[in-house]
Amino acid sequence: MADVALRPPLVAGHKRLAEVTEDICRPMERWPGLAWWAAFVVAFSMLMLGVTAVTYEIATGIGTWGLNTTVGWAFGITNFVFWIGIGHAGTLISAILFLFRQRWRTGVNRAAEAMTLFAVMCAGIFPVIHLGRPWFAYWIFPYPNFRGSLWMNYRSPLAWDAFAISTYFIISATFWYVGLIPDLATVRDRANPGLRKKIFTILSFGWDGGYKTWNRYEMVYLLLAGLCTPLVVSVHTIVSWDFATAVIPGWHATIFPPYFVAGAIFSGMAMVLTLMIIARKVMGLEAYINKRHLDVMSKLIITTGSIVGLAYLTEFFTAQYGSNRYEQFVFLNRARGPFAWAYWTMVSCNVLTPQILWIRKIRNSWTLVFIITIFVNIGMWFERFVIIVTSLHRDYLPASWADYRPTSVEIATLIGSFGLFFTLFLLFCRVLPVIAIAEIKGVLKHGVQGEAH
Amino acid sequence: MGVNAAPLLALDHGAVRYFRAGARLSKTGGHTALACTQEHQSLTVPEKLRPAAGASRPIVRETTLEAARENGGVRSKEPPVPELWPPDHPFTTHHWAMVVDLNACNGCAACVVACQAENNIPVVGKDEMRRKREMHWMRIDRYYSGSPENPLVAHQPMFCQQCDNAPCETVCPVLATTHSDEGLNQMTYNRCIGTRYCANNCPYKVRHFNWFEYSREDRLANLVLNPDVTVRSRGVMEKCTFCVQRIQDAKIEAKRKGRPVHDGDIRTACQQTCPSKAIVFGDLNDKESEVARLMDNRRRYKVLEEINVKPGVGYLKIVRPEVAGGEEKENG
Amino acid sequence: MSQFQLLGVFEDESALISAVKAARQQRLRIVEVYTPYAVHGLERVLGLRRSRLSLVCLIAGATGAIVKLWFEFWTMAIDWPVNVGGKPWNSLPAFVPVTFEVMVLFAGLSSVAALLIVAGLWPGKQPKLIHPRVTNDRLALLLEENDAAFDVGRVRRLLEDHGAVEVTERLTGEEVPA
Amino acid sequence: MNHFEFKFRPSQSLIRRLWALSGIGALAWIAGLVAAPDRAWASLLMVSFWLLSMGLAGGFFVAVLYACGAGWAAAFRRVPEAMVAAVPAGAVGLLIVFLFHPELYPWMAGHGESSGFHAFWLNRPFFLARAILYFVIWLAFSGMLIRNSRRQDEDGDMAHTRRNIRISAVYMFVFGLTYWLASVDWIMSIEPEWTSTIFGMYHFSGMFVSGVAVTILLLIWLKRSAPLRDFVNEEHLHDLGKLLFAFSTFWMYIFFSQYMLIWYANMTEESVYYILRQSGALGVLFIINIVLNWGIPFLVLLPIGAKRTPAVLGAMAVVVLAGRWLDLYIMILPPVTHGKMALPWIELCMMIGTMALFVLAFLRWFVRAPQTPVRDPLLAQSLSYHS
Repeated sequence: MADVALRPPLVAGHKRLAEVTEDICRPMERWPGLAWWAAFVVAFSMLMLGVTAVTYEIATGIGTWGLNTTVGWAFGITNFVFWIGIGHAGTLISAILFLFRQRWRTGVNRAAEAMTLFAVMCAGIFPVIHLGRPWFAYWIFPYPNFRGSLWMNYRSPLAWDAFAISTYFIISATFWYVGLIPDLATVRDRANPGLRKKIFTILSFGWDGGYKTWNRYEMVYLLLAGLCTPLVVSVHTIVSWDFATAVIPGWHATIFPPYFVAGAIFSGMAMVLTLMIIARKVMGLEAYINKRHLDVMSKLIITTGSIVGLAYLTEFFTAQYGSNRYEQFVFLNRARGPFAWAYWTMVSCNVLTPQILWIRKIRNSWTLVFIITIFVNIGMWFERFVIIVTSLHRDYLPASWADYRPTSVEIATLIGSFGLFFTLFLLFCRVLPVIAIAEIKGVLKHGVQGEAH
Repeated sequence: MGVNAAPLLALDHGAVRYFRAGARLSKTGGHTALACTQEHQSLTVPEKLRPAAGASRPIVRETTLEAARENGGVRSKEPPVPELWPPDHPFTTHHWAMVVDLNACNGCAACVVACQAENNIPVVGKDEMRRKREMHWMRIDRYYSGSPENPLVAHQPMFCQQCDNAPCETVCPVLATTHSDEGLNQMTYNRCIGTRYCANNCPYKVRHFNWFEYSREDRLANLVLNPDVTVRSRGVMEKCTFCVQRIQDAKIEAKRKGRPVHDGDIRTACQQTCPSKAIVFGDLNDKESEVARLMDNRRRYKVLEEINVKPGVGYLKIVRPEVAGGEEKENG
Repeated sequence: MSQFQLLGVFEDESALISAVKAARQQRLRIVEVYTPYAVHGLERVLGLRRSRLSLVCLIAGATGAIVKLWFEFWTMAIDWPVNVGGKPWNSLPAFVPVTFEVMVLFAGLSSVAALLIVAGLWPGKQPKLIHPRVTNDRLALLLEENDAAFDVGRVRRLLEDHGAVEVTERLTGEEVPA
Repeated sequence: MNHFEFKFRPSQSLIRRLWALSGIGALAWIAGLVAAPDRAWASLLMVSFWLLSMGLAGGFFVAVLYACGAGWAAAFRRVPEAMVAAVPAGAVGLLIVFLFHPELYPWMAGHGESSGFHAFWLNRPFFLARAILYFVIWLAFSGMLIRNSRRQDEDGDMAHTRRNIRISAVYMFVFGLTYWLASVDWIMSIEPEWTSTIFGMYHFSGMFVSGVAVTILLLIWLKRSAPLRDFVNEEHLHDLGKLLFAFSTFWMYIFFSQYMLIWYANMTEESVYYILRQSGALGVLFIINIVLNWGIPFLVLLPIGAKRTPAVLGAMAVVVLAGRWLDLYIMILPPVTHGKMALPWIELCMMIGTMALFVLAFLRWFVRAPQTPVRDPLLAQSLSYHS
């Protein structure tokens, strides 16, 4: 009995199998409501603003961004790392928690995986558009060519990045789609004959629920989860190496790999919560996304937030402890230099704000957690900004120090990436099951009868 | 800068008169941002950001005459720097290098202009200058020391240091910047896709990026271009090449004559123009060359050699009558 | 030769599991079980082997890693050796990240491809649903006559005793009306 | 009180043998003090740090189990709880080094100049005060966890579990901070000019993976020799095997991150660390270190069956432990011996002695309470656990 007291049921309200199907499929079979259309129009307008900005930038030159000789990366790469980080929580929830048999993940994993895909798309755009000559972006891959022996540089972290991001996208998409197949079949079998049925027939690969297939399917799902776990760690590690391999003080730090991974999970978890808190209200999924998710994910936010805070402290401490004057300067400059406002925004949003989640009352309030996740999203954006810009703008030679100020084109591009993300997410909510139907059915009884696993 | 001053000139007895009496200055009430490369290169570490490990940076170094003359002015042999990488990239033919005598440099910037003319470096205009996007491959860094009332000025010509362990090269994903077997850090413009990682990872910040298409189809203006040097397009990185066109030219000439390249055959544009002969270029593998001799000078140091990038450019310390704080001083 | 088949339809996984257990005890031939979700523990009851797809994953991953590591070394040190920043020709630490990514890519895609092949799934395949609600809220057990002693009535009763809400008779390969 | 039935007494002959082994370690140390004092002192630091780390690994493991509400491990939680007994033993060894052989730390012996924060942080009184503070914090937190856990045996009150969950959450963060600082203080400052920001994380990974390895070995032993026969099953070992596999790989990840970044930038002030450790015979040990800590455990534990076979799992635990020893050896000894390799008889004998001492300390605490938390609310779940 104690077990039950410690672990409330995963799905509230004693749902039956058919009810689960009904609850999850109904929203996508109705014509969208006014709220959806309003959100879609806003998101799509943001996307169009971004498309305009990027078109202008590519047509005119990357000089339309506020970069200069000293600060060669700023807004664009900040956005890239930010979005990649957002993406990581999806994989964490779907793969790592699957391996750890955290069954609460089933309520949110589908949406989180979709979020991963869309965030990786948003992220993937930035390394391409920030190039001086984006039309040659494919040169980063080793393709056979007629110029003789012309390969690319496997020693460059940017090359690692290209492989990491594309692998991450492909494998995440595969993982997501494999998880979708049984649910697509469910949608197919509910649909009346017509175009919808035809489309879902193509998409569902002829799934018929046969248990031999389920058995193999489970194995492949486990394998993919096992592969995604080191993959997600490797991706943000490689992103951190984009900086840590450099000789620039503030970038060259051995702690970057675990620090970036923790930060990615931290920001991603916050974004998942932001989205799920909205989605559950708007789409009426209160039974599937409940206080337990709120509680566990809040705890994950405190944990990862504290690891990130510890990493800030480590960097600062080690710089002052060591005897490298450039290193020491970079951290003093972060805290007291021209970008001190960004640094303290980062510290207060990422380290201080999440600490109030220690209080159970706050952790149990949808509104307060929502507000905190927004702060974390802002803070994590600033973290990347601080790392990239403050390290570059004042490095070794004081003579080459410079300032950086974003232009309207850069800001429009950032808004556009949010537009792309929300447009895709809104479309996803309309056309595909946002909750993994088959998985939720598998854990329906979990906790209800005190079943031990 | 960027304003046409010609209307102020007057013709006086057939000659141009460069002065004019009766000018009056008055406040216009408006503001304009100055486009000036010198100003923002004279920064020093602000008081409140001074780290404990050393307030100044060993970028410009000073010495006394006695210290410079010790041991006949020849530096003592240093033990080789321990390495994690195996030394599998020897420079068997030439190893181009340069030495700049900071004591001789008076900051006239003739080298900057010569470099600009030689290498078809675009003039980017006032607006780009304000954004700190000047394209000069060579710049004169200016540092002050001493009291603000009576400061000592140090000029330091700064350009690509042609590092043998170049941090810019390893990070380029498309092999657009690589190392030649003569020790040159070379850019392949048409392979560059413009990630700008090389510029970020350059500790000297001497790489310059074509933020826009700076070159124009202007048949008159293009007559000034040097036909031996590529005109770079938008979106690619560029930087000092040690006037590689002149190196190649001298090598071909020497080959044609069937003799080795002699010291002094190659003179870079900056070297050629320097009125005080502060810049010396040559082959380190030629032990008799002037550059090899200067590399052994007691005053020679390399900027940021502590991060082990192995710069190919040496600087000779400034000699001062007395140096506060002992024999050596680090400025920055 | 078409065989006689019996399809028991259940509402609940525990009913299905007990029916499967009983059917196996009575040595009835279980053609297939159809479920809307992966019922845990059913593979043990059915006596299914662990899938060997993990072997595909391992082999593909190892192949990907070895091939890629060799390729990186070949391009960087043999085919076109270029001095980048004085880094050694054999920059093994720098070759590891891409090797890892390619390993994961090979392993993941091969496992899924192998699943689709062995399970006979492909885009646009027309599903042969045994029961229209089997992807929604019904679990189905399909039994087939295996010898002359196969008594339809007895088997039907067995299924019903274990909670089948619906039992239908059919022949092998018979289409289900939509 | 029925829980007295669960009492377990190790045989006297075992205890005697363990004391004898510890004696060998002590003799080796004394002999070392005469033959090669620098090595003997460095070796004492190494074994004490290992002993302390094992104790801390036990306490941290307990905290993680509570904080995550992990029911599966409740049945054998007394094992990591009793491992904490090594903390005071290790602390004594460390204090002996700090008090009687400050020459191990160049900055304490007054070599080299330092200023600013470096001087503030690395001065002897503050250093000793910090060390005491860490010991007090660790013992206080793990002590509270253990006390609550044992009290629950008496009254079966759920409140103890709830209280421990709260304590664990706080302890995990406090531990992260203090263990990082302790590793910087005690190990990194042997070479005060060298810094690496990942150093704390590196030690954390090593500590945790070897803690899991020790837990596995103790479980296998206690399952064979009766006390945990009915409480530990294949499933528990399987999950510990997964942890061993995962954290061995995590160690590799952290190791690679540190090595690759230093190798890549090739800055002298950082690379001296690895140059010293890759020269001559040490270069071979450097490779063996990777093989032991990751290569062998990874390949062997990859198939699922291996994690469920006690013999294989135990062997891998031994390999990982040997790897941890080698890792500490490579970290601590080369700066003292200036990279010269000698037959490590002092280090090996002291290693055996410390292992024995660890088991003695463990048993001392283990026999004080029932070998399984008899009235823990998660015990039933743990006993019927299958993955």
